[in-house]
Amino acid sequence: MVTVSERVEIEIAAAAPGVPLVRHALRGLLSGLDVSDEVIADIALAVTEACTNAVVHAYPNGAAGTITITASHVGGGLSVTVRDRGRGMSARVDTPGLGVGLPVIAAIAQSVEIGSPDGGGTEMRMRFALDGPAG
Amino acid sequence: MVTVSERVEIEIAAAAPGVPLVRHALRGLLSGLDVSDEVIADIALAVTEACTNAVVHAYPNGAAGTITITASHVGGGLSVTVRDRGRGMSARVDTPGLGVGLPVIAAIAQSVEIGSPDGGGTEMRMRFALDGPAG
Amino acid sequence: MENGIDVERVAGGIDVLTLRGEHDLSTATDVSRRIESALESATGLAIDLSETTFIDSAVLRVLITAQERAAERGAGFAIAVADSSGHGVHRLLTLTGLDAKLATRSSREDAIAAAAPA
Amino acid sequence: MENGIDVERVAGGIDVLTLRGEHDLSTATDVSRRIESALESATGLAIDLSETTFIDSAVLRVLITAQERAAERGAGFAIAVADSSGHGVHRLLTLTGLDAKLATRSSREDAIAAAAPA
Ligand SMILES: Nc1ncnc2c1ncn2[C@@H]1O[C@H](COP(=O)(O)OP(=O)(O)O)[C@@H](O)[C@H]1O
Ligand SMILES: Nc1ncnc2c1ncn2[C@@H]1O[C@H](COP(=O)(O)OP(=O)(O)O)[C@@H](O)[C@H]1O
Repeated sequence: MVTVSERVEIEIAAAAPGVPLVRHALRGLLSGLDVSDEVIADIALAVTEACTNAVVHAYPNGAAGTITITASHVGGGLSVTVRDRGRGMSARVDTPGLGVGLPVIAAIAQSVEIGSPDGGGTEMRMRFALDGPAG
Repeated sequence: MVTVSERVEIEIAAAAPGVPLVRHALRGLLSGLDVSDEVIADIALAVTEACTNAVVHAYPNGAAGTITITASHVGGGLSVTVRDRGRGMSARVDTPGLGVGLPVIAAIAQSVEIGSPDGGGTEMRMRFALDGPAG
Repeated sequence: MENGIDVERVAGGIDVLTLRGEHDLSTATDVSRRIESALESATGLAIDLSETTFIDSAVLRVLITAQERAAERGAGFAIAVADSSGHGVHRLLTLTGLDAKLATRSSREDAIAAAAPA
Repeated sequence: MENGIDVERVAGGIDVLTLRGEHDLSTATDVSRRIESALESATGLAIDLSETTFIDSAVLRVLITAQERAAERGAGFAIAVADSSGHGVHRLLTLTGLDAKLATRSSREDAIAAAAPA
Protein backbone atom coordinates (compact mmCIF):
# COMPACT_ATOMS: atom_id res chain seq x y z
CA MET A 1 0.00 0.00 0.00
CA VAL A 2 1.09 3.46 -0.86
CA THR A 3 1.39 6.11 1.84
CA VAL A 4 0.95 9.73 0.88
CA SER A 5 2.98 11.70 3.35
CA GLU A 6 3.06 15.10 1.69
CA ARG A 7 0.87 16.78 -0.85
CA VAL A 8 1.07 20.28 -2.30
CA GLU A 9 -1.38 21.91 -4.68
CA ILE A 10 -0.51 25.16 -6.42
CA GLU A 11 -2.63 27.19 -8.79
CA ILE A 12 -1.01 29.89 -10.91
CA ALA A 13 -2.19 32.18 -13.67
CA ALA A 14 -0.97 30.82 -17.02
CA ALA A 15 1.76 33.42 -17.41
CA ALA A 16 5.54 33.51 -17.17
CA PRO A 17 5.81 34.92 -13.62
CA GLY A 18 4.12 31.84 -12.19
CA VAL A 19 6.79 29.44 -13.46
CA PRO A 20 9.51 30.22 -10.86
CA LEU A 21 6.90 30.19 -8.07
CA VAL A 22 6.09 26.56 -8.83
CA ARG A 23 9.77 25.65 -8.78
CA HIS A 24 10.28 27.37 -5.44
CA ALA A 25 7.29 25.64 -3.87
CA LEU A 26 8.56 22.26 -5.09
CA ARG A 27 12.03 22.90 -3.70
CA GLY A 28 10.37 23.76 -0.40
CA LEU A 29 8.54 20.44 -0.38
CA LEU A 30 11.69 18.53 -1.31
CA SER A 31 13.91 20.32 1.20
CA GLY A 32 12.07 18.52 4.00
CA LEU A 33 12.96 15.16 2.48
CA ASP A 34 16.27 13.37 2.17
CA VAL A 35 16.89 14.11 -1.51
CA SER A 36 20.19 14.94 -3.25
CA ASP A 37 20.81 18.31 -4.89
CA GLU A 38 21.12 16.55 -8.26
CA VAL A 39 17.67 15.01 -7.94
CA ILE A 40 16.14 18.32 -6.85
CA ALA A 41 17.76 20.07 -9.84
CA ASP A 42 16.40 17.43 -12.22
CA ILE A 43 12.86 17.67 -10.85
CA ALA A 44 12.99 21.48 -10.93
CA LEU A 45 14.01 21.34 -14.60
CA ALA A 46 11.35 18.85 -15.70
CA VAL A 47 8.52 20.60 -13.85
CA THR A 48 9.63 24.00 -15.17
CA GLU A 49 9.48 22.66 -18.74
CA ALA A 50 5.97 21.30 -18.15
CA CYS A 51 4.75 24.60 -16.68
CA THR A 52 6.38 26.59 -19.48
CA ASN A 53 4.60 24.44 -22.05
CA ALA A 54 1.27 25.09 -20.37
CA VAL A 55 1.96 28.85 -20.35
CA VAL A 56 3.24 29.00 -23.94
CA HIS A 57 1.01 26.49 -25.71
CA ALA A 58 -2.23 25.91 -23.84
CA TYR A 59 -3.79 29.34 -24.12
CA PRO A 60 -3.17 30.80 -27.58
CA ASN A 61 -2.92 34.53 -28.19
CA GLY A 62 -2.44 35.31 -24.52
CA ALA A 63 -5.90 34.10 -23.47
CA ALA A 64 -6.27 34.03 -19.69
CA GLY A 65 -6.21 30.69 -17.91
CA THR A 66 -4.89 28.84 -14.91
CA ILE A 67 -2.51 25.97 -14.35
CA THR A 68 -2.85 23.58 -11.44
CA ILE A 69 0.20 21.76 -10.13
CA THR A 70 -0.10 18.90 -7.67
CA ALA A 71 2.91 17.27 -6.07
CA SER A 72 2.68 14.26 -3.82
CA HIS A 73 5.32 12.23 -2.15
CA VAL A 74 4.17 8.71 -2.85
CA GLY A 75 6.15 5.74 -1.57
CA GLY A 76 9.77 6.31 -2.54
CA GLY A 77 8.97 8.74 -5.34
CA LEU A 78 7.47 12.09 -6.19
CA SER A 79 4.47 12.44 -8.45
CA VAL A 80 3.91 15.85 -10.02
CA THR A 81 0.90 16.69 -12.18
CA VAL A 82 0.75 19.84 -14.30
CA ARG A 83 -2.70 20.49 -15.63
CA ASP A 84 -4.05 23.25 -17.81
CA ARG A 85 -7.53 23.82 -19.20
CA GLY A 86 -6.33 25.10 -22.54
CA ARG A 87 -6.81 23.99 -26.13
CA GLY A 88 -5.28 20.51 -25.72
CA MET A 89 -2.05 19.12 -27.15
CA SER A 90 -1.04 20.76 -30.37
CA ALA A 91 1.61 19.51 -32.79
CA ARG A 92 2.36 22.53 -34.93
CA VAL A 93 5.76 22.89 -36.55
CA ASP A 94 5.81 26.65 -35.93
CA THR A 95 6.39 26.49 -32.18
CA PRO A 96 8.30 29.39 -30.62
CA GLY A 97 10.19 26.88 -28.42
CA LEU A 98 13.40 24.91 -28.89
CA GLY A 99 11.44 21.66 -29.08
CA VAL A 100 13.29 19.87 -26.29
CA GLY A 101 10.77 20.33 -23.47
CA LEU A 102 8.91 16.99 -23.77
CA PRO A 103 12.11 15.01 -24.44
CA VAL A 104 13.83 16.63 -21.43
CA ILE A 105 10.87 15.75 -19.22
CA ALA A 106 10.78 12.17 -20.54
CA ALA A 107 14.54 11.78 -20.15
CA ILE A 108 14.50 12.95 -16.53
CA ALA A 109 11.29 11.42 -15.19
CA GLN A 110 10.88 7.69 -14.53
CA SER A 111 7.69 8.04 -16.50
CA VAL A 112 5.52 10.80 -17.91
CA GLU A 113 1.91 10.46 -18.95
CA ILE A 114 0.31 13.04 -21.20
CA GLY A 115 -3.46 12.92 -21.17
CA SER A 116 -6.56 14.83 -22.14
CA PRO A 117 -8.64 15.19 -18.97
CA ASP A 118 -12.40 15.60 -18.99
CA GLY A 119 -13.13 19.30 -19.14
CA GLY A 120 -10.41 19.96 -21.72
CA GLY A 121 -6.78 20.96 -21.70
CA THR A 122 -3.74 18.84 -21.09
CA GLU A 123 -2.53 16.95 -18.06
CA MET A 124 1.09 15.92 -17.68
CA ARG A 125 1.76 13.45 -14.90
CA MET A 126 5.43 12.93 -14.07
CA ARG A 127 6.89 10.37 -11.70
CA PHE A 128 10.35 10.90 -10.25
CA ALA A 129 12.61 8.64 -8.22
CA LEU A 130 13.87 10.39 -5.09
CA ASP A 131 16.76 8.06 -4.28
CA GLY A 132 19.95 8.40 -6.28
CA PRO A 133 20.24 10.27 -9.57
CA ALA A 134 16.81 10.82 -11.12
CA GLY A 135 15.73 9.05 -14.30
CA MET B 1 -13.69 -5.50 -15.04
CA VAL B 2 -11.77 -5.18 -18.25
CA THR B 3 -12.08 -7.82 -20.94
CA VAL B 4 -9.19 -8.37 -23.29
CA SER B 5 -10.70 -9.68 -26.48
CA GLU B 6 -7.76 -9.33 -28.84
CA ARG B 7 -4.04 -9.11 -28.34
CA VAL B 8 -1.27 -8.89 -30.94
CA GLU B 9 2.45 -8.89 -30.30
CA ILE B 10 4.89 -8.02 -33.06
CA GLU B 11 8.64 -7.97 -32.92
CA ILE B 12 10.60 -6.19 -35.65
CA ALA B 13 14.24 -5.39 -36.24
CA ALA B 14 14.86 -1.73 -35.40
CA ALA B 15 15.09 -0.62 -39.02
CA ALA B 16 12.91 1.29 -41.46
CA PRO B 17 11.40 -1.71 -43.31
CA GLY B 18 9.68 -2.86 -40.10
CA VAL B 19 7.64 0.31 -39.71
CA PRO B 20 5.01 -0.37 -42.42
CA LEU B 21 4.70 -4.00 -41.24
CA VAL B 22 3.54 -2.82 -37.83
CA ARG B 23 1.00 -0.51 -39.40
CA HIS B 24 -0.37 -3.30 -41.59
CA ALA B 25 -0.68 -5.69 -38.66
CA LEU B 26 -2.54 -3.06 -36.65
CA ARG B 27 -4.93 -2.35 -39.50
CA GLY B 28 -5.55 -6.08 -39.68
CA LEU B 29 -6.45 -6.16 -36.00
CA LEU B 30 -8.70 -3.11 -36.32
CA SER B 31 -10.44 -4.31 -39.48
CA GLY B 32 -12.16 -6.98 -37.41
CA LEU B 33 -13.63 -4.33 -35.11
CA ASP B 34 -16.27 -1.72 -35.72
CA VAL B 35 -13.93 1.26 -36.07
CA SER B 36 -14.21 4.22 -38.46
CA ASP B 37 -11.62 4.87 -41.18
CA GLU B 38 -10.70 8.15 -39.46
CA VAL B 39 -9.90 6.40 -36.19
CA ILE B 40 -7.85 3.73 -37.98
CA ALA B 41 -5.91 6.44 -39.84
CA ASP B 42 -5.21 8.27 -36.58
CA ILE B 43 -3.97 5.16 -34.81
CA ALA B 44 -1.83 4.18 -37.80
CA LEU B 45 -0.21 7.63 -37.74
CA ALA B 46 0.52 7.69 -33.99
CA VAL B 47 1.91 4.15 -33.90
CA THR B 48 4.05 4.82 -36.97
CA GLU B 49 5.56 7.88 -35.28
CA ALA B 50 6.34 5.83 -32.15
CA CYS B 51 7.99 3.05 -34.18
CA THR B 52 9.94 5.55 -36.28
CA ASN B 53 11.27 7.14 -33.09
CA ALA B 54 12.45 3.78 -31.82
CA VAL B 55 14.18 3.07 -35.15
CA VAL B 56 15.77 6.51 -35.45
CA HIS B 57 16.65 7.36 -31.85
CA ALA B 58 16.94 4.23 -29.72
CA TYR B 59 19.93 2.56 -31.34
CA PRO B 60 22.53 5.16 -32.29
CA ASN B 61 24.89 4.71 -35.22
CA GLY B 62 22.83 1.94 -36.72
CA ALA B 63 23.39 -0.50 -33.83
CA ALA B 64 21.22 -3.61 -34.17
CA GLY B 65 18.20 -3.98 -31.93
CA THR B 66 14.59 -5.01 -31.80
CA ILE B 67 11.30 -3.26 -31.15
CA THR B 68 8.35 -5.00 -29.58
CA ILE B 69 4.84 -3.75 -30.28
CA THR B 70 1.88 -4.99 -28.30
CA ALA B 71 -1.69 -4.05 -29.14
CA SER B 72 -4.65 -5.04 -27.05
CA HIS B 73 -8.28 -4.24 -27.39
CA VAL B 74 -9.21 -3.33 -23.85
CA GLY B 75 -12.75 -2.34 -22.99
CA GLY B 76 -13.82 0.29 -25.51
CA GLY B 77 -10.29 1.29 -26.43
CA LEU B 78 -7.05 0.11 -27.94
CA SER B 79 -3.82 0.07 -25.99
CA VAL B 80 -0.61 -0.03 -28.01
CA THR B 81 2.84 -0.30 -26.46
CA VAL B 82 6.01 0.32 -28.45
CA ARG B 83 9.09 -0.80 -26.59
CA ASP B 84 12.72 -0.67 -27.54
CA ARG B 85 15.81 -1.73 -25.61
CA GLY B 86 17.94 1.16 -26.78
CA ARG B 87 19.76 3.96 -25.05
CA GLY B 88 16.71 5.50 -23.36
CA MET B 89 15.02 8.84 -24.06
CA SER B 90 17.37 11.43 -25.42
CA ALA B 91 16.71 15.15 -25.70
CA ARG B 92 19.30 16.36 -28.14
CA VAL B 93 18.66 19.43 -30.26
CA ASP B 94 20.39 17.90 -33.28
CA THR B 95 17.67 15.39 -34.12
CA PRO B 96 17.31 14.41 -37.79
CA GLY B 97 13.52 14.53 -37.35
CA LEU B 98 10.94 17.26 -37.76
CA GLY B 99 10.26 17.27 -34.00
CA VAL B 100 6.54 16.67 -34.22
CA GLY B 101 6.46 12.93 -33.47
CA LEU B 102 5.74 13.07 -29.74
CA PRO B 103 3.29 15.98 -30.06
CA VAL B 104 1.41 14.17 -32.86
CA ILE B 105 1.17 11.04 -30.72
CA ALA B 106 0.01 13.03 -27.68
CA ALA B 107 -2.52 14.99 -29.76
CA ILE B 108 -4.07 11.83 -31.25
CA ALA B 109 -4.00 9.42 -28.30
CA GLN B 110 -6.29 9.76 -25.29
CA SER B 111 -3.14 9.37 -23.26
CA VAL B 112 0.47 8.42 -23.83
CA GLU B 113 2.89 7.29 -21.16
CA ILE B 114 6.63 7.35 -21.80
CA GLY B 115 8.60 5.24 -19.39
CA SER B 116 11.98 3.65 -18.79
CA PRO B 117 11.36 -0.07 -18.31
CA ASP B 118 13.67 -2.31 -16.29
CA GLY B 119 16.27 -3.65 -18.67
CA GLY B 120 16.74 -0.32 -20.43
CA GLY B 121 15.31 1.43 -23.45
CA THR B 122 12.07 3.30 -23.80
CA GLU B 123 8.46 2.18 -23.57
CA MET B 124 5.68 4.24 -25.09
CA ARG B 125 2.19 3.20 -24.03
CA MET B 126 -0.62 4.80 -26.04
CA ARG B 127 -4.33 4.54 -25.36
CA PHE B 128 -6.81 5.23 -28.14
CA ALA B 129 -10.57 5.58 -28.13
CA LEU B 130 -12.20 3.40 -30.78
CA ASP B 131 -15.57 5.09 -30.89
CA GLY B 132 -15.90 8.33 -32.83
CA PRO B 133 -12.96 10.48 -33.90
CA ALA B 134 -9.82 9.57 -31.91
CA GLY B 135 -8.28 11.92 -29.35
CA MET C 1 -3.00 0.25 -53.52
CA GLU C 2 0.48 -0.55 -54.79
CA ASN C 3 3.17 1.68 -53.28
CA GLY C 4 5.21 3.66 -55.73
CA ILE C 5 7.13 6.79 -56.63
CA ASP C 6 6.80 7.96 -60.24
CA VAL C 7 8.33 11.01 -61.88
CA GLU C 8 7.00 12.35 -65.16
CA ARG C 9 8.14 15.41 -67.12
CA VAL C 10 5.18 17.45 -68.41
CA ALA C 11 4.84 20.57 -70.55
CA GLY C 12 7.01 23.55 -69.59
CA GLY C 13 9.74 21.37 -68.10
CA ILE C 14 7.77 20.68 -64.94
CA ASP C 15 8.35 17.37 -63.16
CA VAL C 16 5.41 15.67 -61.48
CA LEU C 17 6.30 13.28 -58.67
CA THR C 18 3.43 10.96 -57.83
CA LEU C 19 3.43 9.15 -54.49
CA ARG C 20 1.13 6.13 -54.63
CA GLY C 21 0.09 4.23 -51.53
CA GLU C 22 1.86 4.51 -48.20
CA HIS C 23 5.05 6.40 -47.51
CA ASP C 24 7.04 6.58 -44.30
CA LEU C 25 10.61 6.19 -43.00
CA SER C 26 11.02 3.11 -45.19
CA THR C 27 10.59 5.10 -48.43
CA ALA C 28 11.51 8.66 -47.32
CA THR C 29 15.09 8.40 -48.57
CA ASP C 30 13.92 7.24 -52.01
CA VAL C 31 11.36 10.03 -52.18
CA SER C 32 14.03 12.54 -51.24
CA ARG C 33 16.45 11.24 -53.90
CA ARG C 34 13.83 11.41 -56.63
CA ILE C 35 13.01 14.99 -55.63
CA GLU C 36 16.67 16.03 -55.63
CA SER C 37 17.25 14.60 -59.07
CA ALA C 38 14.05 16.15 -60.45
CA LEU C 39 15.12 19.56 -59.15
CA GLU C 40 18.43 19.28 -61.01
CA SER C 41 16.76 19.98 -64.34
CA ALA C 42 13.05 20.75 -63.88
CA THR C 43 11.68 24.29 -64.05
CA GLY C 44 9.08 23.38 -61.47
CA LEU C 45 8.08 20.45 -59.28
CA ALA C 46 4.55 19.25 -58.50
CA ILE C 47 4.17 16.55 -55.87
CA ASP C 48 0.94 14.63 -56.30
CA LEU C 49 -0.48 13.14 -53.09
CA SER C 50 -3.92 12.49 -54.56
CA GLU C 51 -3.22 8.73 -54.63
CA THR C 52 -1.30 8.73 -51.34
CA THR C 53 -2.99 6.75 -48.61
CA PHE C 54 -0.51 7.45 -45.79
CA ILE C 55 2.39 9.74 -44.90
CA ASP C 56 4.15 10.34 -41.58
CA SER C 57 6.40 13.10 -40.28
CA ALA C 58 9.48 11.57 -41.93
CA VAL C 59 7.84 12.17 -45.33
CA LEU C 60 6.53 15.55 -44.26
CA ARG C 61 10.08 16.59 -43.54
CA VAL C 62 11.09 15.59 -47.08
CA LEU C 63 8.22 17.68 -48.49
CA ILE C 64 9.26 20.74 -46.49
CA THR C 65 12.85 20.36 -47.65
CA ALA C 66 11.62 19.97 -51.25
CA GLN C 67 9.73 23.26 -51.05
CA GLU C 68 12.82 25.00 -49.64
CA ARG C 69 15.15 23.56 -52.29
CA ALA C 70 12.77 24.51 -55.08
CA ALA C 71 12.64 28.08 -53.76
CA GLU C 72 16.47 28.24 -53.56
CA ARG C 73 16.76 27.14 -57.17
CA GLY C 74 14.03 29.45 -58.42
CA ALA C 75 11.89 26.47 -59.45
CA GLY C 76 8.12 26.46 -59.04
CA PHE C 77 6.60 24.15 -56.45
CA ALA C 78 3.20 22.85 -55.39
CA ILE C 79 1.70 19.80 -53.68
CA ALA C 80 -1.62 18.23 -54.62
CA VAL C 81 -3.67 17.16 -51.60
CA ALA C 82 -7.04 15.99 -52.86
CA ASP C 83 -10.23 14.51 -51.43
CA SER C 84 -8.87 11.17 -52.59
CA SER C 85 -5.73 11.55 -50.44
CA GLY C 86 -5.90 9.35 -47.33
CA HIS C 87 -7.44 10.61 -44.06
CA GLY C 88 -4.03 10.44 -42.42
CA VAL C 89 -2.52 12.75 -45.06
CA HIS C 90 -5.08 15.46 -44.34
CA ARG C 91 -4.87 14.88 -40.59
CA LEU C 92 -1.08 15.21 -40.39
CA LEU C 93 -1.06 18.40 -42.47
CA THR C 94 -3.76 19.95 -40.28
CA LEU C 95 -2.24 18.86 -36.95
CA THR C 96 1.16 20.30 -37.84
CA GLY C 97 -0.20 23.49 -39.40
CA LEU C 98 1.63 22.63 -42.61
CA ASP C 99 -1.52 22.86 -44.69
CA ALA C 100 -0.88 26.61 -44.42
CA LYS C 101 2.93 26.55 -44.94
CA LEU C 102 3.19 24.14 -47.84
CA ALA C 103 1.94 25.31 -51.25
CA THR C 104 -0.97 22.88 -51.48
CA ARG C 105 -3.58 22.61 -54.24
CA SER C 106 -6.64 20.39 -54.30
CA SER C 107 -5.90 18.48 -57.51
CA ARG C 108 -2.99 17.21 -59.56
CA GLU C 109 -3.90 19.58 -62.41
CA ASP C 110 -3.98 22.62 -60.12
CA ALA C 111 -0.67 21.65 -58.56
CA ILE C 112 0.95 21.31 -61.99
CA ALA C 113 -0.38 24.72 -63.00
CA ALA C 114 0.89 26.21 -59.72
CA ALA C 115 4.33 24.63 -60.15
CA ALA C 116 5.16 26.80 -63.16
CA PRO C 117 8.03 29.10 -62.14
CA ALA C 118 6.93 32.67 -61.38
CA MET D 1 21.12 34.07 -4.57
CA GLU D 2 19.56 37.25 -5.92
CA ASN D 3 18.41 36.95 -9.54
CA GLY D 4 19.92 39.42 -11.93
CA ILE D 5 21.20 40.30 -15.38
CA ASP D 6 24.28 42.54 -15.50
CA VAL D 7 26.18 43.78 -18.53
CA GLU D 8 29.69 45.17 -18.21
CA ARG D 9 32.00 46.41 -20.98
CA VAL D 10 35.57 45.14 -20.51
CA ALA D 11 38.86 45.68 -22.37
CA GLY D 12 38.76 45.30 -26.15
CA GLY D 13 35.10 46.36 -26.39
CA ILE D 14 33.82 43.00 -25.16
CA ASP D 15 30.54 42.93 -23.25
CA VAL D 16 30.15 40.44 -20.40
CA LEU D 17 26.59 39.50 -19.56
CA THR D 18 26.32 37.88 -16.13
CA LEU D 19 23.22 35.86 -15.28
CA ARG D 20 22.87 35.53 -11.52
CA GLY D 21 20.47 33.09 -9.88
CA GLU D 22 17.57 31.47 -11.77
CA HIS D 23 16.47 32.20 -15.29
CA ASP D 24 13.50 30.81 -17.18
CA LEU D 25 10.54 31.95 -19.28
CA SER D 26 9.92 34.77 -16.79
CA THR D 27 13.28 36.44 -17.55
CA ALA D 28 14.11 35.08 -21.03
CA THR D 29 12.77 38.14 -22.84
CA ASP D 30 14.88 40.45 -20.66
CA VAL D 31 17.97 38.33 -21.21
CA SER D 32 17.33 38.39 -24.95
CA ARG D 33 16.92 42.19 -24.99
CA ARG D 34 20.14 42.77 -23.08
CA ILE D 35 21.99 40.49 -25.50
CA GLU D 36 20.58 42.26 -28.56
CA SER D 37 21.58 45.65 -27.24
CA ALA D 38 25.07 44.44 -26.25
CA LEU D 39 25.61 43.07 -29.75
CA GLU D 40 24.78 46.45 -31.26
CA SER D 41 28.14 47.87 -30.24
CA ALA D 42 30.33 45.18 -28.63
CA THR D 43 33.19 43.51 -30.51
CA GLY D 44 32.49 40.30 -28.60
CA LEU D 45 30.04 38.89 -26.08
CA ALA D 46 30.81 36.65 -23.11
CA ILE D 47 27.86 35.19 -21.22
CA ASP D 48 28.81 34.23 -17.69
CA LEU D 49 26.76 31.39 -16.19
CA SER D 50 29.18 30.75 -13.32
CA GLU D 51 26.71 32.29 -10.85
CA THR D 52 23.64 30.86 -12.56
CA THR D 53 21.75 28.36 -10.43
CA PHE D 54 19.05 27.41 -12.96
CA ILE D 55 18.20 27.71 -16.67
CA ASP D 56 15.54 26.00 -18.73
CA SER D 57 15.07 25.47 -22.47
CA ALA D 58 13.53 28.94 -22.91
CA VAL D 59 16.87 30.45 -21.81
CA LEU D 60 18.85 27.90 -23.79
CA ARG D 61 17.03 29.06 -26.89
CA VAL D 62 18.11 32.65 -26.16
CA LEU D 63 21.72 31.49 -25.78
CA ILE D 64 21.66 29.65 -29.12
CA THR D 65 20.19 32.71 -30.84
CA ALA D 66 22.87 34.88 -29.20
CA GLN D 67 25.63 32.69 -30.61
CA GLU D 68 24.05 32.87 -34.09
CA ARG D 69 23.60 36.65 -33.96
CA ALA D 70 27.17 37.17 -32.79
CA ALA D 71 28.45 35.05 -35.69
CA GLU D 72 26.29 37.02 -38.17
CA ARG D 73 27.75 40.28 -36.93
CA GLY D 74 31.32 39.02 -36.84
CA ALA D 75 31.44 39.47 -33.06
CA GLY D 76 33.25 37.01 -30.78
CA PHE D 77 31.19 34.80 -28.50
CA ALA D 78 31.65 32.43 -25.56
CA ILE D 79 29.69 31.17 -22.58
CA ALA D 80 31.21 30.45 -19.17
CA VAL D 81 29.85 27.27 -17.56
CA ALA D 82 31.83 26.66 -14.39
CA ASP D 83 31.85 24.15 -11.53
CA SER D 84 29.95 26.82 -9.58
CA SER D 85 27.09 26.83 -12.15
CA GLY D 86 24.02 24.97 -10.84
CA HIS D 87 23.57 21.24 -11.40
CA GLY D 88 20.60 21.95 -13.63
CA VAL D 89 22.69 24.16 -15.93
CA HIS D 90 25.19 21.37 -16.58
CA ARG D 91 22.43 18.78 -16.86
CA LEU D 92 20.42 20.70 -19.48
CA LEU D 93 23.50 21.37 -21.62
CA THR D 94 24.51 17.71 -21.52
CA LEU D 95 21.00 16.34 -22.16
CA THR D 96 20.51 18.54 -25.21
CA GLY D 97 24.02 18.04 -26.58
CA LEU D 98 24.51 21.81 -26.53
CA ASP D 99 27.65 21.56 -24.42
CA ALA D 100 29.25 20.61 -27.76
CA LYS D 101 27.45 23.18 -29.97
CA LEU D 102 27.74 26.27 -27.80
CA ALA D 103 31.17 27.83 -27.38
CA THR D 104 31.55 27.05 -23.67
CA ARG D 105 34.54 27.76 -21.41
CA SER D 106 34.97 26.68 -17.82
CA SER D 107 35.48 30.15 -16.29
CA ARG D 108 34.44 33.76 -16.75
CA GLU D 109 38.02 34.73 -17.56
CA ASP D 110 38.39 32.06 -20.24
CA ALA D 111 35.05 33.02 -21.77
CA ILE D 112 36.08 36.67 -21.95
CA ALA D 113 39.36 35.71 -23.60
CA ALA D 114 37.50 33.46 -26.06
CA ALA D 115 34.99 36.22 -26.88
CA ALA D 116 37.62 38.38 -28.57
CA PRO D 117 36.71 38.57 -32.27
CA ALA D 118 38.83 36.29 -34.48
N1 LIG E 1 0.24 22.13 -22.32
C1 LIG E 1 0.24 22.07 -23.67
N2 LIG E 1 -0.85 22.47 -24.40
C2 LIG E 1 -0.85 22.41 -25.76
N3 LIG E 1 0.21 21.98 -26.50
C3 LIG E 1 1.32 21.57 -25.84
C4 LIG E 1 1.40 21.59 -24.41
N4 LIG E 1 2.62 21.11 -24.06
C5 LIG E 1 3.26 20.82 -25.20
N5 LIG E 1 2.49 21.09 -26.29
C6 LIG E 1 2.84 20.85 -27.71
O1 LIG E 1 3.94 19.97 -27.76
C7 LIG E 1 5.00 20.53 -28.52
C8 LIG E 1 6.35 20.05 -28.03
O2 LIG E 1 6.63 20.59 -26.75
P1 LIG E 1 8.15 20.77 -26.32
O3 LIG E 1 8.86 19.48 -26.54
O4 LIG E 1 8.17 21.31 -24.94
O5 LIG E 1 8.75 21.81 -27.33
P2 LIG E 1 8.47 23.40 -27.48
O6 LIG E 1 7.56 23.81 -26.37
O7 LIG E 1 9.80 24.01 -27.38
O8 LIG E 1 7.84 23.53 -28.83
C9 LIG E 1 4.79 22.04 -28.43
O9 LIG E 1 5.38 22.72 -29.51
C10 LIG E 1 3.27 22.13 -28.43
O10 LIG E 1 2.75 22.09 -29.74
N1 LIG F 1 12.51 5.57 -28.55
C1 LIG F 1 13.31 6.62 -28.30
N2 LIG F 1 14.58 6.45 -27.80
C2 LIG F 1 15.39 7.51 -27.56
N3 LIG F 1 15.00 8.80 -27.73
C3 LIG F 1 13.76 9.04 -28.22
C4 LIG F 1 12.85 7.98 -28.51
N4 LIG F 1 11.69 8.54 -28.96
C5 LIG F 1 11.88 9.88 -28.94
N5 LIG F 1 13.11 10.19 -28.50
C6 LIG F 1 13.68 11.56 -28.31
O1 LIG F 1 12.60 12.49 -28.29
C7 LIG F 1 12.82 13.50 -29.27
C8 LIG F 1 11.50 14.03 -29.79
O2 LIG F 1 10.86 13.05 -30.60
P1 LIG F 1 9.85 13.53 -31.74
O3 LIG F 1 8.88 14.48 -31.15
O4 LIG F 1 9.32 12.33 -32.38
O5 LIG F 1 10.76 14.36 -32.74
P2 LIG F 1 11.89 13.86 -33.76
O6 LIG F 1 11.95 12.36 -33.69
O7 LIG F 1 11.45 14.36 -35.08
O8 LIG F 1 13.14 14.51 -33.26
C9 LIG F 1 13.72 12.87 -30.30
O9 LIG F 1 14.46 13.85 -31.01
C10 LIG F 1 14.61 11.97 -29.44
O10 LIG F 1 15.68 12.71 -28.86
